[in-house]
Amino acid sequence: MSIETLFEIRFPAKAERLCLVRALVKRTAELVGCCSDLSDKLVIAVNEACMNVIQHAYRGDDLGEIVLQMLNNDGKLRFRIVDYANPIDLDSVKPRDLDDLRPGGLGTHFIDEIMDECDRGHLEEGIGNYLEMTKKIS
Amino acid sequence: MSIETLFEIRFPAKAERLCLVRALVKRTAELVGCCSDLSDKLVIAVNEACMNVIQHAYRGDDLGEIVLQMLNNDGKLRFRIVDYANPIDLDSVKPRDLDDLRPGGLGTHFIDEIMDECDRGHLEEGIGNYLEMTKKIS
Amino acid sequence: MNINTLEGEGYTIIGFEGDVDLSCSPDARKSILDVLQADKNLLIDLAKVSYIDSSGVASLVEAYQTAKKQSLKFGLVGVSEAAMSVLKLARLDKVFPIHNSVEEYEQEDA
Amino acid sequence: MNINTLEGEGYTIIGFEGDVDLSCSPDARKSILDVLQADKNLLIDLAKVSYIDSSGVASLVEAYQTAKKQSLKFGLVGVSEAAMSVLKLARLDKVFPIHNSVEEYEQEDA
Ligand SMILES: Nc1ncnc2c1ncn2[C@@H]1O[C@H](COP(=O)(O)OP(=O)(O)O)[C@@H](O)[C@H]1O
Ligand SMILES: Nc1ncnc2c1ncn2[C@@H]1O[C@H](COP(=O)(O)OP(=O)(O)O)[C@@H](O)[C@H]1O
Repeated sequence: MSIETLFEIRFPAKAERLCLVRALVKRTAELVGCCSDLSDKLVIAVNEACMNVIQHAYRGDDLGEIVLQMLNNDGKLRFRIVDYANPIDLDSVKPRDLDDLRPGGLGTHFIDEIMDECDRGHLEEGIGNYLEMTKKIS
Repeated sequence: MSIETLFEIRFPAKAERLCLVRALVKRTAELVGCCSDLSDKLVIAVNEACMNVIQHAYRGDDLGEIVLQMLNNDGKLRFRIVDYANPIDLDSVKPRDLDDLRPGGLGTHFIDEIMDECDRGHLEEGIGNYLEMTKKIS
Repeated sequence: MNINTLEGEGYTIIGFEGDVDLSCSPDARKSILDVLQADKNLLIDLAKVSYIDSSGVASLVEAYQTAKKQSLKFGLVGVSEAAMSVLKLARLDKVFPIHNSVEEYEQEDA
Repeated sequence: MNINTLEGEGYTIIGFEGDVDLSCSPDARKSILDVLQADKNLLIDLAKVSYIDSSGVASLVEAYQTAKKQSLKFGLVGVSEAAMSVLKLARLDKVFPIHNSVEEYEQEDA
């Protein structure tokens, strides 16, 4: 089997739209056979990744656009999230030390915990960033 | 207020993907304030329109792609569905006479019944078709 | 979609569960035609149908017409709200015999 | 998300309902800080939370720390499965005082 596109969705970088993305990812994960618990976890990771784009890449500029692709690569789910914000400082993307209790700094930790692999980078066009997350489901 | 893009989704023209589109349209309609009954009706219309693309425009070729945009134009929801199949015979798109009871021929009737306006056409590029459906929601 | 087939006294009940859409309506159609080909009266239980599209409705129309041609009984029982709303859009709620329950069908049939 | 605030004997309960996400966590945060600024012990009811993201969790951490600083009581009650799964991911299930119910809190508190 080769790579199968499940969907690609584009939406404005607004917090209000995250619930749509969650509903879509949840339904799609179930469609490809993920159990309810795993689907919920994938939703969490994708939601946090999109939140980070809204908050840190676009810094709240809700004219920005987010593209989310969900692919099935022979039992490995792949989520590719693209933004068209200025290139981010890739080294700054890291969770807080969990023992250092303070509000914030959890999103990247959730993502790392849930996904098998994460790859971040700048788009070649000089503007924009991507995050690719994969998770083996069977 | 101007036109607000709610989302744009691309997916392969496969019957198995329709459930995702339904979940997404349902959630989005509720998000913009549609009651449950209206959301369900909008889901029916969009689902039938996508079915028709799968069955009649792509004729079952599931390598085809469908693009669905959902926009909010100041209280008027607009659904734009695009395919990249050969240009269809626009005059052939019509419901059966409801009194002539036979299997099939209901999808376009559902769409006409639910939506306020429908506009169909060919894309300018010489390949592909669009359907724009609008519904006033407030 | 799940399909449950149950033999009653003098009829067969097919129950559909979940979304009856283009991805599975061919299976729904086949299960319906199998019963009619076996010359059995047919009840279709739509109580657990969360969604039905025009291809699912087409199978119901075909069942209705095939049963009529073969002088078999055909009816729907326990139609869910989601299914009823689609039957109404298709103006079929006044065409198909609809029973609230199997018990009701048996009483009317007696 | 809906916010319900209820006054108990010596504490205030804030109940969140629905999805506590980035689109509404600032409202959740404000409701929490309002109670603590009024110098009241705080219980947060998460029984009806269908989803909570890291911004919602951040408000809980802030509440916990602010209450501690002001020597006020702070606790969670009736944490839904969805919320608990996120608290566990954040390793906060062992940090926050969690009560199954308000009754349980009152007994422990007595
Ligand atoms: N998409 C992103 N673009 C730019 N910076 C990011 C992005 N995602 C994460 N970061 C950086 O990584 C840090 C940690 O992110 P995270 O763990 O999600 O917690 P929080 O968003 O609460 O700070 C952020 O504060 C930010 O500096
Ligand atoms: N997107 C489309 N592309 C090409 N032909 C279409 C399309 N939608 C509808 N049609 C034509 O209109 C007819 C009626 O469609 P419809 O009412 O949905 O019923 P059915 O799909 O069951 O035939 C179809 O049989 C087909 O010929």
